[in-house]
Amino acid sequence: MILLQLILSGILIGGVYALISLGLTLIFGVMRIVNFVHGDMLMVAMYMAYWMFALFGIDNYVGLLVIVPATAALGALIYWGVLQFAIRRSHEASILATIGISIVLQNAALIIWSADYRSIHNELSTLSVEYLGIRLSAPLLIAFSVALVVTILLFAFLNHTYLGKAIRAASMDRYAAVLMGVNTRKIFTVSFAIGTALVGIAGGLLASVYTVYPTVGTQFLLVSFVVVVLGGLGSLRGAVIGGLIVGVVETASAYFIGSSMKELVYLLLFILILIIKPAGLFGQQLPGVNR
Amino acid sequence: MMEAKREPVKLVPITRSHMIGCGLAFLAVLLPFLLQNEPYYLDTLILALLWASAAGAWNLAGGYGGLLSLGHAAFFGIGAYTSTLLFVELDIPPLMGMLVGAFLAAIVGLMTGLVTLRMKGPFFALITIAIAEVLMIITVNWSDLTNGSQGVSIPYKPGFENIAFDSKVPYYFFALMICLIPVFIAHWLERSRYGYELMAVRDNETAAQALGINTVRVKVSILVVSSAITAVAGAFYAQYITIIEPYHEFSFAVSIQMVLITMIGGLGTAWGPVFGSLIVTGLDTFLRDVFMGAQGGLQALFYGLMLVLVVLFVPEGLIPRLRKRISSGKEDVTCG
Amino acid sequence: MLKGRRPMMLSLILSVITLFAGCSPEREADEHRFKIGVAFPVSGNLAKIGQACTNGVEIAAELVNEQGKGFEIELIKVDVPDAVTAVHQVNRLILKEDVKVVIGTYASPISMAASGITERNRVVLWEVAATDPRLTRRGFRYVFRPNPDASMYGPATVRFLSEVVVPKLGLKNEDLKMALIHEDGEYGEAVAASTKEAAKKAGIPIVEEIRYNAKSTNDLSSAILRLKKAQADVINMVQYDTDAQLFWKQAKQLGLNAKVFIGNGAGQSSDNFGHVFGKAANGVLDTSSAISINPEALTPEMRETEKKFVQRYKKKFGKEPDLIARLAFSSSYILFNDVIPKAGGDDPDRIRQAALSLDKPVGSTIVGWGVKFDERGQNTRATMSVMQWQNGKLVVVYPQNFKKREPIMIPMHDSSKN
Amino acid sequence: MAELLAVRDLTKRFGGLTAIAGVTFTVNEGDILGIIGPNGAGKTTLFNLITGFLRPDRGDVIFRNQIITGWKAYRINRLGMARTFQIAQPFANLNVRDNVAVAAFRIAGSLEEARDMADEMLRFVGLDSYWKYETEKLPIGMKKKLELAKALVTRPSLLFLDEVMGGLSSGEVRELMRILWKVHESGTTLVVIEHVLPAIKELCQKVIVLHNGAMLAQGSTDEVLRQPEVVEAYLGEVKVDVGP
Repeated sequence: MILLQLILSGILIGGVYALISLGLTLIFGVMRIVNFVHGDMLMVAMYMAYWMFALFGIDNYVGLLVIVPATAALGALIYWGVLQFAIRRSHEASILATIGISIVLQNAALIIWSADYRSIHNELSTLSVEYLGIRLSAPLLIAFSVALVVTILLFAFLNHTYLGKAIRAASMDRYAAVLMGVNTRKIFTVSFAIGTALVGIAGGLLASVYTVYPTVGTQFLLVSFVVVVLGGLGSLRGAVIGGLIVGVVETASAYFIGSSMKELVYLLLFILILIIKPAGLFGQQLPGVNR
Repeated sequence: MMEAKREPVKLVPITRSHMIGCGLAFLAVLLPFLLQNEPYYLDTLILALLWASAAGAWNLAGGYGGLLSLGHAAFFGIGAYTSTLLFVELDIPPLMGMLVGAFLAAIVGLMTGLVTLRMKGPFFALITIAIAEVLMIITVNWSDLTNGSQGVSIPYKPGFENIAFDSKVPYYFFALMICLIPVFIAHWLERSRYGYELMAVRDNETAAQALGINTVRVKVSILVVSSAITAVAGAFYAQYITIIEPYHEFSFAVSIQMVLITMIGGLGTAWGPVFGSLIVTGLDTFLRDVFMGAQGGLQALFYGLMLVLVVLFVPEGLIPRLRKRISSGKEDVTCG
Repeated sequence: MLKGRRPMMLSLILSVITLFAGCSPEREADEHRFKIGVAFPVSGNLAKIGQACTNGVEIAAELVNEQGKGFEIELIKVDVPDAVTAVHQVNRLILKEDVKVVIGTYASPISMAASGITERNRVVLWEVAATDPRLTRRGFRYVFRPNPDASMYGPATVRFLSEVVVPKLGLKNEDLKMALIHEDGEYGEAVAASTKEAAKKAGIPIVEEIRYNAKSTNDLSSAILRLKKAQADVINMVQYDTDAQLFWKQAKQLGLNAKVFIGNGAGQSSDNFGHVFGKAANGVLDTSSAISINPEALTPEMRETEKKFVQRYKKKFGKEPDLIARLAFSSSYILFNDVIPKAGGDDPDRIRQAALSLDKPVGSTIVGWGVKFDERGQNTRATMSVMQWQNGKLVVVYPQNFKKREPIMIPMHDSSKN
Repeated sequence: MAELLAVRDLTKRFGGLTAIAGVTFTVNEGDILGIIGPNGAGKTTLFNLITGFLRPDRGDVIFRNQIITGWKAYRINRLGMARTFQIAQPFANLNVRDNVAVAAFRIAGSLEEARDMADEMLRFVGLDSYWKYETEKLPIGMKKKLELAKALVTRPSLLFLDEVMGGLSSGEVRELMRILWKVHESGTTLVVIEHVLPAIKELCQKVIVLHNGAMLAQGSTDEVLRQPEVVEAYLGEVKVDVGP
């Protein structure tokens, strides 16, 4: 019973991780950026959701209609304004550029919105669904199901639209893609925008679960790195399954070993995977990774 | 920009580096006395040198070895904790503890190197982050040994062997000594077989192997050296700040500090970290003076902006850029 | 040769200039103007609390300055997000701004680092927020803490449990099962330690202890499931804002029940807790320094001051002062209003004498404490109260002389039924 | 003529396809052996197997009567076997001279010595006036020469050249030929992968023809090139590759 409860709770939170990681892995797969801005885009999205709720009483789920395009635009702007130049340099350059932007965003948020903890509270946020003594958080259930839908849509997009195919081509072999006449600059901008939009969705969904504050993103960044590497940098399928695995491992280890040790467990798992199978569970060895 | 990146900065005729060394040495010895009645700025300088040592240590692996570690805080923390715990628990003077810490860090560095051999680019970066995090969690939870998240505060017992002085000047010279270690190693690298092997491995592992270079040995050994020196910096930090806590000593921020400083000064240049640290710490101090009491975060905001701007406009770092400026025209050769 | 030297020299001069650029005029010799350093973390993770503290201190200085005591307090504020910055910035206050008294610092590592510097330079550290017991136990001469330290939480909670809760539930201490859940930071650890010790003395069994990292935890369901399994009567929480909210949300979702939920400052006494949960927060208890106690318990003067403070704070910062702001105000007010006049200046040794000679009865601060420092600089009359969320407000329910309302909802009704 | 290198039944599979199937041959001191064959015949794979960049699934590599099968590349190089790469592999952040100096350091005791050796070698291959260049700026011809210089400066007794002439102008080819002859005269044994058949004809007394990973023929150059199956396997290519 308790085990089932743990697994289900784990899968729920895992779904959240998966949703956050999808964008991260997409961005990596296509342009080989380890994107440290990702967590802060989550933060921005959560703030958007919060303010729409606080000022106009717009429910955070409805708010997604605004958040998604907004975050996408912001993502495109960041890529177009900074990252496209950094990529041309080196791994160091692009990684450090994203770290720099992350620092800027966090402190901008601190200055603009102050360090106050903001949270959306609607009747939903303490609600849960009970079935045979198993209780599941309502907001997380919603987040999970949305994540599911989004993932399906994303795969459909990548597999059945020209743009999607171009993105996949670019992520498999950039140079071949160029030869095939794919406009990489455009592709990169679009995929970065999609990546941030994905995390934007996550932010909108989580705004009613977590408290919003300038550095909230960092608490999700590390775990989403773990998820992405576990699943294989650049592998979307990997991100989903990796997310669920990490979610379950986390809840289980928190229950059986101790809450303050749970990070230890999944970090060791992470290191182990990197040592044994650097390509991750589903990742193919990426040419771009080996400089 | 592009040719800037490829400018052969690794090539400094010895005479030049000597001159630079002399000039710096002269100024370095003079400064504390210039700042005698400005102890606050002396304090700033000490911090600058402290970060310069850590960054310099990172630069050996990151700049010369091309190992982009984002988890050097791990070694920093090991240094800080080892010397401190030995001092507080067993009353072993930090000067000794420093060496023990360096040794431990070297071992951890060795293990890290051995497991990350085949990892490149982002994978190496990510695993180093994870290693630092793991050490942090262990330190927090192993409270019998480390006093957990409450951290360890160091009793103030002046004395050379305790690296604790009542005046700032000795601290300054101590920090100076430490930050010169990586500088000298870097100079040696730029002239020695091992250094050339290292740079070759950084630039092209396959080609290096084809020339009979044992790439594994080369990479692991530089990581070991780098870790050890980082630990020394960490130990000095502990003695100067007199309180250590896992959530800061092993933090990502500390790792980034080292990378940022090196990037700004010049990746893979002997003096880059020192120079970069003077700029970063100096600017940080300056900004804190300007924004004193103003909304928190402004100065951190600038810090981040600086990082972005450097990556965009001075990717090779300031020292190579300046060098290029000075000697442009002469060294500028383009294919006919 | 020159080729290489010039850039280095250039750069060095450049950086030295950057170093000196921050030079500001020396302290003007004005006998009736006292520079007081204010060092709180106003950026980074602790920014919210640090800002609240700074606000409290500001109001205190304003009020005192307006009383025209013949001297003026000038606050010099610095941001100390972590220990290393703390050392640097406290050095700046002492060495550059030449202050003799520093008010700070909230977080333990910061206060420990700062106190090291102040002590060495014979400067007073007036600690108005940090609760780390070690701070006043290192034999420092110039460290004073008007606030209670972490070791006072446990006894207060346990006293309340055995005096109020046990009789209400008609149990004996031995049957009152208590479970602990606390963040694994220095605050959580210290408070938990004192609670365990006090509980042991009182014979209250601890049936479960759960530690978690407040910074990186984004799911507490496992912890809550363990608590459910433990079936404790009392669940004792030591949490910061964000994790306290996450915990309470998930506790409701997973239907965690206990007869008593009691927190220890921070999370449960934060205004957010009430804002966010409204009705759902009702009944939650919180051991802490009193946020607003029964006016009857205060001296008339303090009643006045409290009103002024709250008005001024609302006017200036557009929101109710939360607990931490009140504490910062109260404690710095003691310094400005009582100690400095008594010492006739900001000379550290005179301040020390004045502080030690202070002897104010309970009720002579807006949070209800008295003031009597022991040799170590710890205020021995800093008392803890137990408060409870009652329809959206946090009111004092214990001890007798402070309480505004009677404690309600003991035992708390089953949360799964709302 | 003493036997320098012997390859016995060397075999390598990549998943399904067999890249090298039981290749056997020997190289004597002073030989210039040519290895030819259409694209994808497995020439470069063969080099990688011999020089330690790939582990064979079966068979042996014997150098100076010592079995070195599966040795790491750098150890094999230290035995006196150097190689160049089909796609030049310069050290991007080092200039031309230091690229060679890295290799020279295998022998040299000090930086000065290494740089002198490098300068000498650059003079030998005719890059001396470009020593300060950044490698990326070099045109393909010079990149190939740099590859050669790096390999040569380690003073190998056996040198593997992987299409050093590919993509060069006829003038450059002729110049490179001269250099290679000099190398050979100085007592270095050469194994050459080449598409430029005229060059092969001129350089090599013996050739091996690879086809789909298997040895199609081996023997003296003229005979082998006259064999019908070789011509057939090679047809098309011959036309394509006969330089102007």
